[in-house]
Amino acid sequence: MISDQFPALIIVFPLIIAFFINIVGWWWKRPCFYMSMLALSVSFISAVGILNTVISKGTIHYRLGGWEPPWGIEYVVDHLNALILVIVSFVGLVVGIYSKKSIEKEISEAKIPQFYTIYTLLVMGLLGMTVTGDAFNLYVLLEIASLASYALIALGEDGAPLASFNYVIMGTIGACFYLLGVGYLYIVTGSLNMADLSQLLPNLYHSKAVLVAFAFLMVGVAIKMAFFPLHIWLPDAYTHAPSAVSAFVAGTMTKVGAYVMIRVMFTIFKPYFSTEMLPATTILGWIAAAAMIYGCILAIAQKDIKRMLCYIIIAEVGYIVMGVSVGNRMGFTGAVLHIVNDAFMMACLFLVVGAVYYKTGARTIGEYKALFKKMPLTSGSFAIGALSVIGIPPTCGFFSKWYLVLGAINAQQWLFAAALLVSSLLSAVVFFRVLQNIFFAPSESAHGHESETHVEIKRDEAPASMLIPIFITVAGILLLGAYSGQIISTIIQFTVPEGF
Amino acid sequence: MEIIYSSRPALAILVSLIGAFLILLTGERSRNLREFWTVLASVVKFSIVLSMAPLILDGKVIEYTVFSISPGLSIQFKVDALGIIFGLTASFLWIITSFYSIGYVRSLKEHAQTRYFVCFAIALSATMGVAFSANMFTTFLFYEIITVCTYPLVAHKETPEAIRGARKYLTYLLGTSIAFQLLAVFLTYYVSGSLDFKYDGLLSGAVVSGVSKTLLTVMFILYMAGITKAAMMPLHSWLPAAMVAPTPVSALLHAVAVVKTGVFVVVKVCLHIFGINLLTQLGLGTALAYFASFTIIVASVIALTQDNLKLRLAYSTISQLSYVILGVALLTPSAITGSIMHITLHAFGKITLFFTAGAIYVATHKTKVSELDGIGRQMPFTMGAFTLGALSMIGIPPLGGFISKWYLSLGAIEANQFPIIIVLAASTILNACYFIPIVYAAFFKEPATNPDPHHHKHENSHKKFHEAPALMVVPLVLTAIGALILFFAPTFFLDMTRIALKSVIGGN
Amino acid sequence: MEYIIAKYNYWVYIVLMMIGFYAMIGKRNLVKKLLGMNVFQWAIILYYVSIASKKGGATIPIVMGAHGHYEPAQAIQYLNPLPHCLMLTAIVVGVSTTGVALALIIMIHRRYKTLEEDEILESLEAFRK
Amino acid sequence: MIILLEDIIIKTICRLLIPFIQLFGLYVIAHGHGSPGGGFQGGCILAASFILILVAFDLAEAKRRFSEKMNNFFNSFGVFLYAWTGWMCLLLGGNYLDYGKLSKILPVDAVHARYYGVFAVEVGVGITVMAIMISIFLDLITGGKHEEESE
Repeated sequence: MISDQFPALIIVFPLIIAFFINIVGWWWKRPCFYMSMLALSVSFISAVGILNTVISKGTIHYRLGGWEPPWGIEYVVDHLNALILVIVSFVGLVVGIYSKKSIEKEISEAKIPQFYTIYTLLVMGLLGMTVTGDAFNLYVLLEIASLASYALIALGEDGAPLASFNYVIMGTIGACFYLLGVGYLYIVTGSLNMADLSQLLPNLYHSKAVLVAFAFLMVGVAIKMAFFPLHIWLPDAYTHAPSAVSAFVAGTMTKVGAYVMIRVMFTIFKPYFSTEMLPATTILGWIAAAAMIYGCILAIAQKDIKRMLCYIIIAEVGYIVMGVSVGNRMGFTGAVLHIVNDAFMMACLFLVVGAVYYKTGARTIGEYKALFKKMPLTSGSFAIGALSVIGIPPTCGFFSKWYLVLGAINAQQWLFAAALLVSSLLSAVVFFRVLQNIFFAPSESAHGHESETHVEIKRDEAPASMLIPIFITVAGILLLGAYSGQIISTIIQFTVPEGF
Repeated sequence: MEIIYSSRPALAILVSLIGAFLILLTGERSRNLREFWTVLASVVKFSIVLSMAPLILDGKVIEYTVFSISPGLSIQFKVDALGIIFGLTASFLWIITSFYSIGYVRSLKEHAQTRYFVCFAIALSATMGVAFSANMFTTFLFYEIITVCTYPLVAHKETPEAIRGARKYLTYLLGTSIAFQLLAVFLTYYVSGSLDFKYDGLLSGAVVSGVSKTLLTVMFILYMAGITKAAMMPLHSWLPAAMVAPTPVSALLHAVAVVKTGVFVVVKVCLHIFGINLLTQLGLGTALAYFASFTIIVASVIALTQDNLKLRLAYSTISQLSYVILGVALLTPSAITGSIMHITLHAFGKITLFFTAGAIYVATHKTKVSELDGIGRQMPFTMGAFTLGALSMIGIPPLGGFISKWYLSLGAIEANQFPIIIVLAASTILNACYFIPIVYAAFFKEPATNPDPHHHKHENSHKKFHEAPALMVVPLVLTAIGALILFFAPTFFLDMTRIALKSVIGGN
Repeated sequence: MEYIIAKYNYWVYIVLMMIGFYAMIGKRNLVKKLLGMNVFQWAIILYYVSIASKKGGATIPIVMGAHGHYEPAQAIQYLNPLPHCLMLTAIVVGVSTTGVALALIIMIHRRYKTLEEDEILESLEAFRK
Repeated sequence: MIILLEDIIIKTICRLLIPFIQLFGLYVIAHGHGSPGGGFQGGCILAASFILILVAFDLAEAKRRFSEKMNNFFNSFGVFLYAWTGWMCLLLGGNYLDYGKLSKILPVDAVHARYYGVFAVEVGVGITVMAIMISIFLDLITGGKHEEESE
C-alpha cells in the first residue's frame, strides 16, 4: 500500500524533485515552478494521508531501511507532528504558488531554478524535522532546512547577505548546541532514538550529564525558534528576505522550532522532568511573558512593516512557549493550536506585505496610506490577519489565546495571563496604526471632505496568482477559528503529554 | 419554559450581513439600488425580529446553536424577552435611520457612502448578535465586531480630528474589552466551566462551591470596567470623542446600537452571569448603584457646560445610560423593570434628539447651542420633535421617559435607597436645565441677525421656513411620535419586561 | 588536578569551543567570525570522536579477513563506530555551512567592498539616508 | 586571483599523479561499505584530483575537462541515484532504503541485495560529494562569476 509509505514519500519525493529541478533548470527554466509545486502537492497529500491514518489508527512508526528502532532511523508520526506536517506542507504549497510572480520580480531570472530547488529543499527539511523520531537525524534535517533558508534569505535586497551571514552564525551556534546536547545524551544512554531515549533516561535524571544535555538542547532549540532573548537574528533576516521566502519562513520555521522544543521537553524527557524536577518551565514561562511584551513594544517602534511583523513573530513564539510552560492541558492545547494558527496568520500577513511591495513598492507604514482604494482585497486580507493576531473573536487567533489564557489561569499564573492580555493590547496598537493608514488617509486640509478634491486612485490589485494564496490563508484563518473545537477534539487533545 | 429551536435569530443576523454584501457589490454604480438594499435588509430584519415576539410573549424561548467550538464554548443564540426588547428597538430604529441616513448623506454629498452603509449594516448584525446571544462568548464576539465595524463610521470624515476621535474610540472600547472584559470572561469560564447565561445567574452557586468572594468581586469589577460601551465614568470619554461621526451614526450607534449594547451587556452580566442573589450577597449592587449615580449627576453637570449640541447630547447619553445600570444595580423588581424599559424609551427619545441635531446641521450648518436662537420658527417640525424628545429625556408625562423614571423611583423606594431618589430628582432637574433653554431659545428668542461672513453662503438659512429634506424630517417626527406612543401604549414592552423579570426573579 | 587530567578530552573541546565562541561574538571581521564558527564546529566534532575512543589498542571495526571467510570482530577490539558516522554527517553539514557562509562573504564583499562589520553597517546606514 | 604557475614540472607531475588519485578515490568509494572509506571520503579524493588540475593548470583547462554544466548535472545526479535506490525499494514493496527488497530485481539473495544497495548509495554519495566540493571550490575562487560568464 502506498499509504504506508507516506512518511517516506513526504520527504523523499521533494528531495528527488528538488535535484531534478536543478538539472532541468540548467537547460529549461519554465517547468521548475510546476515541478516544485508538484513535489509540494505530493507532500501535502501525503501529509493529509498521514493525518488521516493517525486519527483513525494511532501513531505510525516507519523504519527506514527496515532496521529496528534503536539502531535504524525511525520516523514516528503521532497526532502532534501529523498536524504540523499538514500545516507546513500546506503553507509551503500556498506560498509556493504565490512565489511565482513575486520571485520573478525580486530576483534575477537566472537564479529561478536554484530558487525552486532550494525552496523545495527547505520545505523538505522542515517536514523531515517534523517527521523524524531520531534525535541526530533531526539535527541533520534541521541543518538542511537552515542552510536552505540561509541561501534563500541571502537572495533578498540590500542588506540581505549580511543579515543572512549573522543568521548563519547564530543558527550554527544553535545547531551546535543541539548537537552537543544530543552527544551528552548519547554518552549516557548509547541511543539516539527519541522513544528509546525517553525509556532510558528516567533512571538517569539525576545525572549531571543529563542536566547539561537538557540545557544545551533547550538553548539550541531556543536559538532556532528565535525565542527571546536569542531572537536577534530574526528581524534582520526576515526583513531583508524576498517576500515569498519571508512569508514561508515566518509562517513555519519558528513553529517547527517550537515543535522541536515540545518534543525535547515532553518526548525525549518525560513531562515531570521538565515541569517538576527542574524549574525549566517556570523560567521559560517568565521569559516567554517578557518575550510577548518585548516583541509587541518593539513592533510599535518599527516603521518598516515587515520588520514590525518580525517582532510580532517574536511575541508569538513567546505565546507558544508560555502555553507549553504553564504545564497543563489547557495551556498545551493553546500552544499547539497557536502553532497552527500562527502559521496561517503570519503567512497571510507576510503574503499581503509582499503583494503590496510587488504592486507599489511600499514598505513603511507611511507608504501604506490609502492602500484600500488601490488594493481593497489585499487590504481586507491584511485587516483579517491583523485582527487574528490581536485576537478578535471570529478569527482563529482568539481561540488559541483563549486556551492560553485559560491555561495560565488554571496554573494560577495571573501574571502570565495579564502579560498575554497586555500583549494583545499592544498588538492592537501595532496593527491599528497600520489599518488606520490603509483605510483612511488623513487628508491634509482641515476642512475635510467638503473642500477636498479627491485624487482619484485607480484600483490596481495584485495578480490572481498572488491574491488566491492570500485568500486561502485568510480562509484558513477564519475556518481554523470556526473549527478549532473539532481540531482540538480530533487531534490536539491527543497531543497533550501524559500527566498533564 | 418552553424552548423552540428555530434558526430565526440567526437569520435576523444574517439578513443585514447579506445586505452589507449586496451593498458592497452594488457600490457606487447605482445609488438607488444600494439604498434599496439597505432599506430592504432593515425591513426584513425587523419583520424577522417581530415574528419572534409573539412566541416570546407566550413565554417561550427560541434557541439556535450555530456551532459549538468546544464544550461550553459555542456560538449560540437564545431569544428571550430581554433580548427581544433590545432587538426590536434596534431593528425598528434601523429602518428609520436608514431613511434618515439616505437623506443625510445625499444632502451633504458625503464621500465613501458605500463603506458607510456596509459598516452600518454589519454593525446592526452584530447588535442583533449581542441581543440574541445565549452565552458570554457569543456576546463578546459580537461586542468586538461592533467595535471594529463602527470604527470606520466614526472616522468617516477622515479629517485629522475624526481620525483622532476614532482612535480614542477604538482605544477605549477595544483596549478595555481585551484587557478587562476578556479577562473577566476567562475567569468566569475558569470558575464555572461554562459561559451560558442562566436566569438565576451562572455564578449563583459559586460561593457555595468555594470560590473566594474576592475573586468574584474582582471579576465583577473587571466586567464593569471592561464593558466601556456603557460609558460609565471614568471610562466615558470615548463617547464625546466619537461625536465627530456623521450625525446618523451618532444617532443610531451612540444612542441605540453601541451604547445600548453596552448597558444591555451590563444587564446581562448582572442578571444572568452573577444573578441577583449573588450580587446582593456580595453587596456589589449597591456599590454599582452609587457609581452609576455619580455618573448620572456628573455627566449631567458637564452636559450643562457644553455648547456643541451633539456634545451636550453625548453627555446626556452618558448620564441616561447610567439610569439603566442604576436600575439593575438596585436589584429590585421595579427598578429592573424601569431599567429594561429605559433601554427602549431612552432610545426613542435620544435618537429623536440626534436626528434633530443632524437636521439642523444639514439645513443651517449650525452645531452650537448658542446659535439656535429662533430656529424653531424656521424649522418647526424639527424643533417640535426636539421638544418631545427633550421632554421624554427629562421624564415628563405624557412621554415615554416618564414610565422608566417612575419605575426606577419605585425601585429605589423598594430598595430603601433614599439617596438614590434624591439623585433621580436632581438629575431630572439637571436634565431640564440643559434641555429646556434650548427649546426656549429655539421658539421664543429672536434669531440673532448674524453678521458673520462665514454664513453668507447660507443666506437661505434666514428664510422664514427652511426645513431639512423630507427624508430626514419624517423619520425624526416618527421617532418623536414613537416616544409619545410608548407612554400611552407601553403594554407590549411592559409585558415583555415582566416576562424577562419573571424569569430572573421568578425563582424566589 | 587528577580530575582535569582524567577528563582532558572534555577540557580540550571546551577550550576550543570557547575560542571559537569568542571569535564569533567578539570579532568584527566576518572572515574571523567564520573561522570562529569553524573552530566551534570542529570542537564539537572532536568531542564526539573522543567519546568513541577506548583504551587498550582498540581499532576501527573491520570485518576481519579477506572476502569469502568472515571472522566477526569482537566488541572489545574496536571503537564505537557510531559517533564517527555521525560526525561524518556533521562534517558535511559543517562544510556546507562554511560554503554558504563563504559565498555570503563574497556577496557582501562585492557589494560593500569591505568585510569589517562596522563599515558595512555604516554604509548601510548611509544608504538608508 | 589565481596565480598561474607555468611550470612544466608541476604540470607533468600532476598529469602523472591525477589518474592514481582518481583511482584511489574510486577504490575508497567502492570499498566503503566493507572497510574504512565510503562515498564521502572517496568523493573528496576525486574532487581533490580535479582541484589539483585547476591549481596546476588554469580555470579554462579545468573547465574544458570537466564542464560546469556537467558538474552541476553530477551533483544532482548523485543525490538522485541515492534517492532512487531508496525509491526502488519503496516501489518493490519495502520501506524506503530497505535494500533487501532489491533482490526481487537483482539476481542475488537479500543479503547481497543489501550489499549492492549500499554500494549504489555510496556511489551516489561519492558523485555528489565530488561535484559539490568542486562547485564550492569553483564558486569561491571565481567569486561566483564564472556561471554568468559562461552564459
